[in-house]
Amino acid sequence: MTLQHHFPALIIVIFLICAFIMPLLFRWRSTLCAPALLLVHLLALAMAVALLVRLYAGGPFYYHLGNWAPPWGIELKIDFLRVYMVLILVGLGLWIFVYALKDLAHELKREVTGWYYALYALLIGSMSGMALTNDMFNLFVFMEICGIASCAIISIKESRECLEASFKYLILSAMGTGCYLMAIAMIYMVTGQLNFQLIREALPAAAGLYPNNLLVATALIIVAFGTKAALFPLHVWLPDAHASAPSPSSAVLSGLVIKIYAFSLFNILFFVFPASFRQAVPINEIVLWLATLGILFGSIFAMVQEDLKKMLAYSSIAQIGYVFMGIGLNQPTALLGGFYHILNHALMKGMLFMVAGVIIQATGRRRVKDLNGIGHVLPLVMIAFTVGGFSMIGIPGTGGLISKWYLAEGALLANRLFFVIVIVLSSLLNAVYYLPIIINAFLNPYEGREPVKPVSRLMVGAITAGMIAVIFFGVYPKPVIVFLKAALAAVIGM
Amino acid sequence: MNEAAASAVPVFAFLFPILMTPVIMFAGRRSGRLRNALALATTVVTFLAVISLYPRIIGGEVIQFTFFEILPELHISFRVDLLSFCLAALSAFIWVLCTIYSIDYMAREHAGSRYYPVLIFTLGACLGIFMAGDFFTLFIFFELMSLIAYILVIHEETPAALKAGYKYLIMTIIGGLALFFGIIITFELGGTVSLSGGPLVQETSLLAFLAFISFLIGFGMKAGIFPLHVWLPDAHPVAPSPASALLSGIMLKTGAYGLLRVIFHVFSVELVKSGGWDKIMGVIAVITILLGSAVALTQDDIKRRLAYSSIGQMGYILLGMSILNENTLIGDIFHIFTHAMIKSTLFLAAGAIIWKTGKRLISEMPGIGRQMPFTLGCFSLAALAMIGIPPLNGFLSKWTLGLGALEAGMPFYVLILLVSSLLNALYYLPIIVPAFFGGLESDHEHGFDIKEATPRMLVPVAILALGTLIFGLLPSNIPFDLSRLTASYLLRGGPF
Amino acid sequence: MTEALNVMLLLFLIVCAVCVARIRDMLSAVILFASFGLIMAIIWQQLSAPDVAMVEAAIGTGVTTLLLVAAISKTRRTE
Amino acid sequence: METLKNLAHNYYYLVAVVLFVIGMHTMLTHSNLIKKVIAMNIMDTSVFLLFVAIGYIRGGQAPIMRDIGDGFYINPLPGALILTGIVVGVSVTAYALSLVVKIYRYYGTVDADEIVEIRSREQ
Amino acid sequence: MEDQITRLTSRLVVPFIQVYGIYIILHGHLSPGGGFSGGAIFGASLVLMALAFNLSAGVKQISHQSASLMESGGALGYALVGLIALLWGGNYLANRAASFPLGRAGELFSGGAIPVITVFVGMKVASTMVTLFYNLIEGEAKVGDPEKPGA
Repeated sequence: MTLQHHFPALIIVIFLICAFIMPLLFRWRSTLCAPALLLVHLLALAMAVALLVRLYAGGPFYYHLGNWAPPWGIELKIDFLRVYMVLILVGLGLWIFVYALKDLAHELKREVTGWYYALYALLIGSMSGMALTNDMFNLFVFMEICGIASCAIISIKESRECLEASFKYLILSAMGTGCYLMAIAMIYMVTGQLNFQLIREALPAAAGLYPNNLLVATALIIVAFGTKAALFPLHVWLPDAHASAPSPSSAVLSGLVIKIYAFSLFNILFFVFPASFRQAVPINEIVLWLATLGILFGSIFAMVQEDLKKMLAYSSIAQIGYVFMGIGLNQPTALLGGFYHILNHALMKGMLFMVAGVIIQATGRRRVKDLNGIGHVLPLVMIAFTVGGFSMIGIPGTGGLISKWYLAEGALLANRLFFVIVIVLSSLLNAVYYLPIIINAFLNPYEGREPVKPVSRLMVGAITAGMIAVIFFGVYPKPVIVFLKAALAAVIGM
Repeated sequence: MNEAAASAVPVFAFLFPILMTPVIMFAGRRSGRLRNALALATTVVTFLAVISLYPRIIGGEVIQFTFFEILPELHISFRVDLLSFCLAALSAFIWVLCTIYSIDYMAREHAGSRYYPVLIFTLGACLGIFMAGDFFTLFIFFELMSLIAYILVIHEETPAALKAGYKYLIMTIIGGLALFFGIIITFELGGTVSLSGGPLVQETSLLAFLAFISFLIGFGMKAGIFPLHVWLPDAHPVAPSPASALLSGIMLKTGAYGLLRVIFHVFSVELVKSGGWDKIMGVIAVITILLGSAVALTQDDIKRRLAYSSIGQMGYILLGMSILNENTLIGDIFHIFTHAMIKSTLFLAAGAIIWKTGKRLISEMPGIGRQMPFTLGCFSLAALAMIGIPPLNGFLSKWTLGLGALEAGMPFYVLILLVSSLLNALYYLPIIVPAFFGGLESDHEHGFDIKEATPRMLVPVAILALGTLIFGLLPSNIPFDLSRLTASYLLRGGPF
Repeated sequence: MTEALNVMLLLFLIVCAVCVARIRDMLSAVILFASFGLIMAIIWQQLSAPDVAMVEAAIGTGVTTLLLVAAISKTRRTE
Repeated sequence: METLKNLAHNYYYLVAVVLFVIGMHTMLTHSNLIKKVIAMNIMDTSVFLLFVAIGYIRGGQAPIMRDIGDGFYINPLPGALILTGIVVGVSVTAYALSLVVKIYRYYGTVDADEIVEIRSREQ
Repeated sequence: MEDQITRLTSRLVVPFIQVYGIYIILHGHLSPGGGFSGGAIFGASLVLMALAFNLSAGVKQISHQSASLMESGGALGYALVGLIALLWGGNYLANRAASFPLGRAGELFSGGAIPVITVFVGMKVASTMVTLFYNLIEGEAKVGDPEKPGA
């Protein structure tokens, strides 16, 4: 067996090892921390690419931790969609981390940066684990790690708002994981299995015997992942948490963390529950309608926000709605749109939070009203903001349009015209709150006595890279789309 | 010329301005003169490139070119046929004139290094719309042009301009989303959005109707038809005059062009008629004509009056589309030419007046014709053409439209045309008559003090005004012939 | 007999949980919670899961209670 | 009636669910942060109870390796899962408590309502 | 807490608790218990010391530094044992497949990698307990996240 065979486990493990080493390393040679984490990211990225190559050569495969086969052991499953998620996680994780290198010096005390790196590695590692695992309980463990790490990555700033937001997040996410654990118990009760595939095989028989159990479990799962991913009525923790966190944390939380929960929900709905079960119980309908409400209300709430980061956070609620809409429509093309939006939104929201971070660092302003004329002092950054905003609205040439295109097409193919209208309407709502910021930033004069602090080139470089990526995925989305199409076709048949 | 080189010309035509934009932007930092020269050269080269297609297009060739596949089944592609050529040539021509005009006009304005790149980029985007080979490409360039034009609208950065610009932007985005909606439904129904095949939608259905309505909203938003015109009277007047000329003269036509494409390529004439959708367009057209003309009467600001007049004129074009027989179609396309020329003349002339005297209000203008006889002369010629006085080209287009309406058995529409001509007369004559004959007492001392604008501003105005005269006098002029060819091309699904 | 004992223990669990929720003195709540954990440990022993019982007794009851007491000593005792 | 009989038969499950609900209700409705943490623990523990009850078979032997003759082991997997669960739970608890202590340092209270009040007064 | 009885009792009890904790850790693969419970018991003994005397006495037994060192070390050891399995040809965390010597069932030195892992887990859990408690009880707690759940 070649080393390549172990890459799925290694991707997760090197992040965890890195997380444990980090506090020690920080004490010993604090300058080595950042390069070490960068190296780990690059390694993981290389491994993910190698996995992709292997997938093309040999198709999906499984990895058994400790050589224990499924009924007892933990199984990792490697297929195209999962590797796609891992690539996004690690790639964008690397990108955000590059930005964080300089931003943290401004936002955090120096002595906690080692902890921050550790948490960051833990977060990315646990998310990769969530993406790859094929085991209900293992998913729970990674969810808890991810939950604690994401709370900690907020509270590390130690301001009052952060602590409070972090606590709120912690409680709700504990509720979420509690519900999920209960759901696992319910499913385990009737099937005696924890592995996705084995549950799927055992479910039809169990569904006949204990339908109520499964119904409850389904409801609990939706609540659990809905809470974690800020599905509409369960989103209350998100605005505070994402707005008060340090900017790189906001970027990674809004960009990656909520997506991975949506992805896990997708995995469970499509790989654990058999299709017949999904038809019998309107799970997809529920998700779809909640997503719709989220899309509309997220945008409406975002409009009335005064704080820039809070506005972006509410916008995330709306945008995660698109991903859930893709899942809810239960239609391959819509799913394709949803998955493409995972990448897209991670890119643009990450970039927007970075922009917010730069603005706050350079001018100390974070209220939407105070951003007048900021385009004159931070031109490149505000151009990036413009591109991000355009992508949110869905202007041609940006990635946002492509994901909306597929979502809308999927809705039409599923004969759900209403949701096309929702997509169009929400784009308009996005326009209503993104455009004034852009206009005011460029056309009003900059008023301010205090000088604009210089911003590190690395940060601006990261933002520029994001901007280019957003445009690239808007102008030439074909490779990703073709990839996703093939992946989804392999998974659910397109 | 081999095949690749043949298709390269249209691509060059719209890509060249876009590529020149950064060059002009950087040149603008060095020297203003270099920038202006580059901008002018770009428009001229573009115009020549477009014109060079004439022999092939007139020979019935359809030039197609596919760039790359942006998504499966969705391409960035280009396709030049007669209709594309008409509009592309027209816009390139007017752009050249407006750029010449801008050189002096913009010398007084600020932020010239922003204006020229945007101007040139808009040309590229505009040509991109006209030469798009499928609706997706069209949509991309449409949005691109609309968004970039925002910078032209708010160029003066006054609060009024910003407010109008915001309205424009929001309406543009609504229009863009409606287009998106329409295109995606079309894609779903037809499986492709390419213009090169036959009609994409074969039968009426709720979805098809929705697609039609959203196309009507999307393109109608740009064309300024009722009730989506609200942004237009605010946005056009606040822009610098050459930009207003382009906004009113060319960019409104992109909406009309899009609607023509929708009628002939997405649906078909029979489908539109069997669905009764032509009635909808007819009703909207009538309201648009009357409303635009009537409201124009009440405006005192000359550019606002012109803007409302544009709304009325776009109503004619929509009216032609609602009848859809050969004569109305000829009138329709010819009116696109006509209106582009007339409205550009009017805006440029009005711009010259404002530039020279600072007067915007019609009530301040009595006697101005004696100060600026040449400008006002051109203005009057264009205004008379707009009213439809023979032998100017406005008459020809209205005549053809009326003829078509009578052929289709709709004398009511002819009545509407007459009424609106009357209204046109009512709001244009009160500008012209006092300008030449009024204000004798108050402006006595300036009476014969001729203060014309610079030649570089007058020449474009003169050329355009001459165009209104020539193309009306000769019934077999180039635009009219082109219109005839295009109409038969569209109606028969092939050239001639 | 054991069945009855189990039922009693379970009832006691519920009582404890409700009391924890209702009682306003935080320290008492913590102590009640500790007893809740201990009863739980006994139940698990009854259910033939000795290792879980052991962990619950050590971690769930011992350490958690310790941490809670420490937290309360740092903050406020009454609700 | 059938349902009631089922419930009576599976009283462990019933109790687990009741505890889960009590825990969740307390967690979401009480404003005292420490009580929220305790409630969170109750909730977790109730799920563990359910897990153990699932694995339990009357008369089975604890899964410890020894000679048990004709007897049978009960399923050891839930136990292993719960161990992990308990440890995860205690870490969350500890982290939450440290947050509570820090919040107390800033606001002088551990009551969510009072904190909201303080913040709104400041604005 | 300056109470003689508490002090005396804890002084008496603590060694036994610690031995018991170590016993549970070491017999993790044979009898109920293991790294988690043993570690918790061991950690609790240290906490008990700190409680009964005062913080400084506790810190004397195991300092902040060494606690966090052990914490990282424990988790790291766990991960590395998994990696060693990889080197010997098994999957990650493999035991038999990685040809760890399994010994005879029921003896102390058996079970291949399991006892090693258990020891590491015990180390990690015990030190985590201590760190957590210190963080919570100290006046000005060390900033940052005090807890990372183990592997």
